[in-house]
Amino acid sequence: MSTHRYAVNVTPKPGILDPQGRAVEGSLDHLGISGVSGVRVGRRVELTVDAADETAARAIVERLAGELLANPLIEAFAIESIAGASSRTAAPDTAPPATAGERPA
Amino acid sequence: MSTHRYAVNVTPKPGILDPQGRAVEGSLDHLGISGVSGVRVGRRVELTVDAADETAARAIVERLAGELLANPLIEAFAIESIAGASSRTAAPDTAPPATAGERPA
Amino acid sequence: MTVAERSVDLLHRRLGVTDEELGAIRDRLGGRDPNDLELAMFSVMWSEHCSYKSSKPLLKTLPTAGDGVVAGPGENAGVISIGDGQAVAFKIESHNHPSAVEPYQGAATGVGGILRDIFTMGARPIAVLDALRFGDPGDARTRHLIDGVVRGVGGYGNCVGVPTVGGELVFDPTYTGNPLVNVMAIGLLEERQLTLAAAPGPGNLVVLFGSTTGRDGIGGASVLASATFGDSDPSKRPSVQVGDPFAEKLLIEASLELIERGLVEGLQDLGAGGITCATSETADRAGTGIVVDLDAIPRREPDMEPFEVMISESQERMCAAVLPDRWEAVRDVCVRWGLPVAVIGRVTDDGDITVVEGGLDDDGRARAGAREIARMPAAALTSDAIIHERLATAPQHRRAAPAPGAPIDPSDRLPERGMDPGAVLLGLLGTANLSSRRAVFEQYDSTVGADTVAGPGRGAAVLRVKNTTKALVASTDGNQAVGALDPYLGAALSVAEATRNVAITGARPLGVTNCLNYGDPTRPEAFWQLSEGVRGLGDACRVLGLPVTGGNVSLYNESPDGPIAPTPVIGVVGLLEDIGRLVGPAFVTEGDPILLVGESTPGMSGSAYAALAGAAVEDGPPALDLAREVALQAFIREAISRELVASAQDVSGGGLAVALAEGAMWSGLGAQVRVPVATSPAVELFGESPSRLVLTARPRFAPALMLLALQHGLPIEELGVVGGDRLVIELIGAGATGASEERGSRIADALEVPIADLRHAWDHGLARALGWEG
Amino acid sequence: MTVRIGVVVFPGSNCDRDTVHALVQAGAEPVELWHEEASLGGVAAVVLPGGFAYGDYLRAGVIARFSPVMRSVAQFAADGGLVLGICNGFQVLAEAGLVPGALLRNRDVRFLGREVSISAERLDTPFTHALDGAGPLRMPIAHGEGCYFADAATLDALEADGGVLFRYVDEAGNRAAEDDRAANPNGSLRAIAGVINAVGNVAGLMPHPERASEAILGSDDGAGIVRSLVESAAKAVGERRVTVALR
Ligand SMILES: Nc1ncnc2c1ncn2[C@@H]1O[C@H](COP(=O)(O)OP(=O)(O)O)[C@@H](O)[C@H]1O
Ligand SMILES: [Mg+2]
Repeated sequence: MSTHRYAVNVTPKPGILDPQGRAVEGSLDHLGISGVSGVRVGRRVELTVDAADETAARAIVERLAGELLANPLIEAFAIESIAGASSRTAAPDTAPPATAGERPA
Repeated sequence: MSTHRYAVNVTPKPGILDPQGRAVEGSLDHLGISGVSGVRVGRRVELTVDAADETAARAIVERLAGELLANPLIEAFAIESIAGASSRTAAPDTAPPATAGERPA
Repeated sequence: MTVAERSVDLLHRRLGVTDEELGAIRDRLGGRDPNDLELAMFSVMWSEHCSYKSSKPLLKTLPTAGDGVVAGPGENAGVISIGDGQAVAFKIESHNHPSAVEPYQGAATGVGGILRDIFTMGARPIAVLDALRFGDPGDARTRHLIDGVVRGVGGYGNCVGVPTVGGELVFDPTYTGNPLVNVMAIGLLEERQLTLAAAPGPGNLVVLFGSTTGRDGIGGASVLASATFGDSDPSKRPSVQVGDPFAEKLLIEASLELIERGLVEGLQDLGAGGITCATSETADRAGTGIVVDLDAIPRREPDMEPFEVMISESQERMCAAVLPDRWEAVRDVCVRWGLPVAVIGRVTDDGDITVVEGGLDDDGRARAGAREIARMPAAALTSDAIIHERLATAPQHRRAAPAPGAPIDPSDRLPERGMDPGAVLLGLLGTANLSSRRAVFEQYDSTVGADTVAGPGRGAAVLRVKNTTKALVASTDGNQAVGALDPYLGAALSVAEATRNVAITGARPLGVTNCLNYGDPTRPEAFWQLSEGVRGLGDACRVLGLPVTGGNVSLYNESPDGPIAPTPVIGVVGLLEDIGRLVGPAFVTEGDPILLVGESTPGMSGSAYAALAGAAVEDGPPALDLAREVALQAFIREAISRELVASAQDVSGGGLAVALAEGAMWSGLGAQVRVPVATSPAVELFGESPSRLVLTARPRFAPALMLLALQHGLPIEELGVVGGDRLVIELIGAGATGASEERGSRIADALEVPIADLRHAWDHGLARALGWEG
Repeated sequence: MTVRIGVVVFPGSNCDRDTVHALVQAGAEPVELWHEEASLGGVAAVVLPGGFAYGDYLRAGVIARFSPVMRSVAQFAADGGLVLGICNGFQVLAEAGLVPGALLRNRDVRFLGREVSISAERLDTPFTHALDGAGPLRMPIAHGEGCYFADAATLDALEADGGVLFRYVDEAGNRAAEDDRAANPNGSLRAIAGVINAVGNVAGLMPHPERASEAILGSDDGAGIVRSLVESAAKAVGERRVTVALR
């Protein structure tokens, strides 16, 4: 058995209306912030998986993401393996781009 | 001027009640999934910053995260630089400024 | 045949346009073929949803005239005067198919859409009622759907700040593959602010405001893109529409401000068919045309094709006709509310919908170098759309109501089974269909607006009208169980029940809106069900003297499991002149006599009892006597206005026993009654024959009540008295012991259940059925 | 002379009109304050009403906090002006740091609209002095994020300083346990339904007194809170005049 921690990043699919992102953009003026655009608001779910091995663990998190955490009609997800450390507040911002597991519908 | 895309991951601070995380854990049984624990549900905000340079861009996103995207009483955040690739995913679904209201000719 | 023609031929079927329809389109275009954009616009406008091409001839038979009707079918919502210059707007609409695909957004955008129909008329939305129908509550798919739908209704309604005050939640296996999400909205307006969905005045500006236009809801029409424009990424064309209740709230405020300040000549919301529908309908109603400046339409995404812009169903948008010198004021209002706004065209006098790429000049003419990319008569898209005469065929076997006085119903199984009627009552109260809906409606804000006098949970919703003594009373009802056996009766019963629910508060029903949920109209049996339903709806409204002021038709409610049972959902709004006289269903005072008005007739089919215990094959549903229903409603309104009544409840799902149990549970006061058994104990206790009421009154008013009932030609009898901590029902009379030896004694037939037990069964039934509670 | 009380209108506020109605019933003259405008128009007190300001997107109340009107409200509060936040208004006050704590997602995640019982823990504040103190107050809640949270030290300080203004109670009027789903439906720590700042001029609560201010609506228990505010505001007008005169 091994223990793995993942983050599932769920974001609205391209072309899907993102009212939250729009609201954030609309509030930037009040904050006196300029130069920010393309805001998309999604969810980030962090979780620990105990499984026989890494492959089995990832299979579990894939299933969870596709069936429960993201709504494949309107959301895309990406799975990120995170160090135990990154569950603490300051994640290494050098983290590799979250590319894995992008799955349309 | 340069353009940068970031993700801000906002998660409930340790010790803060996370009812959404609990709800996810509660539904694992129904899905027949076991071995998953420590579920925390947060937000992921992706955005593009145009600024003089990378340092200036990061300063903007730091401020945005600290003042708007996360509530320091209950949430922690981490900033992640994401590849241009993912800024393609996030199509500019941004509405024209709310003031767009020109009469044709 | 040229290559171009062949490409049209390839396309139209994939857009759902039949060969016959393509011919009809050619006729309306003076014999020429539509180009791709025009074909796309026709395909959405000639869909069942926008054109009513199967149902229009039936809908024409409905009564629409009535006292105080200010706007009827054909407008976005019906509007009826409530006196003193005020009026109520109301309508019901379905969002069945979107909710089956994506329950949260489907339901949310359903609420958004019906609210727009209300404030388009100049009315401030004051209430929502959601009429929901699902399959077996134990089914995982049902649970997923109901969870999403309920969160969607709440997520939208709660945020826009319109209270959800009522509705229905019905479980029936018929909806397993095809849930029904019907939403009714009610608004209040000053009559002088009534605004119609027309684009009058050639030269006026056509203004689009609200959210920007994206690729939402293009769904089926996206074949156009792949067929015509090469293989662009289909994932770019989400068919799921996402609602933004925040934008809707801004849209409500901006629209009402525009109307109040007299800044718009006409207003139309954008729903199905998007800009195509809004422009063609408003032009056609006003006898004008509209030229659309395609480039001026604010978009959410780059590189949208013209057809995508023209038929997009992006939510939270409105279209107005505006005098040129008011444009700046209109713009300022929208900008203040943070809404994108643009002039997207001009009203013309040519009767056509024209789409121009490349811009319009100041006079609304195509600029030099601009291109006209579509032109067709507005009427061809709307009022002159094709009508199909569908075939209606009754099925071979159908069960009719047993004639009054028919032999005693053999489906009375209580004593034969040795079953305790008290256990049956507890079983009924705990079923998913009859138990408390609290687990659901607690997810709704039912009190925002500070007008809710009676919210969800106990019969019709009651909303006071601020600064008056009046109240509006509303209910929705449908009866698929009887409808499955007899679609005419099912529809008529639904009208009787919805109006009765309103009448027993003391209110006068003002009008009826309806949502007709049926199967595929090209199947003769389904079309027969629809036509029988409309006939039942029309007959009931005529006899009750009520106008049908609007509604919605949802066809093709079928799944691999088959079609749904015919389900007309009826919405009724009533007016209570003096809210001080409002009467509720709960018992009020210990010692009050309990009276039963009306009488039971045989027929248990379609009842909650039959669903629980089974019905005899030869049995049918109970009969409805509409004249009796009229008398009953007149009687109760008069009795309440004379302040003779303490509480009033109608006998409906679960029968008399459940009506009595509700009076007890909701007051905490028990009852001691004796029920004469004319036919059989099951019919008396649990039968659902209509046009019956359980009343309580102060003892001194009982004689006057009895006299009044007799004057209205209604049977009435005193059953017992309010009091104690339990519900005790004794069965008396010939039928109580009956012919069968095993039937046992009167004591065996008696029912005695503590209120606490009734409450327990009723409180937890739904949450348990859904697995929300252990 | 009627006292003028400001009701802030954010885009997405949806209890502003209800609040205006309740203030009128209580004899005040409500003044709508538009979120984009910094001026408070010389009102004697400010109410932040319920609703979904800016859609409550991101986090309830957070975007509203940055609006021009909130900068003025913060200054008004710092100068001793009376500010009451109801439901979403309470969330805005908490996000703005004008009252301690935060409002988390309800314990069971779902939105909850139902009637609750609360008790006023103090009757000597500008927001509660007109309550008679007899028994719990019945009024509706309607929120998805109403679970009151603060860290243990803050909670202890709040209790010690009298910062707890309202608490969820059971039908008998006893303080609800944190895990009592019936009486404390959102799971608020120490059953806190409303708080008041240390100075005593800014308060917020999740339940809706303005929806329970007339008997016809099922309860008029909230009217005492509205009346307290109106009377205190009237008094504040007088006091401020005196202060100005002395200077
Ligand atoms: N079942 C029905 N009974 C009466 N009127 C109906 C019915 N169905 C639709 N209508 C009326 O037909 C008109 C067009 O309906 P619809 O296209 O749903 O309107 P909208 O575009 O405003 O949603 C409306 O005025 C509606 O009230
Ligand atoms: Mg409409």
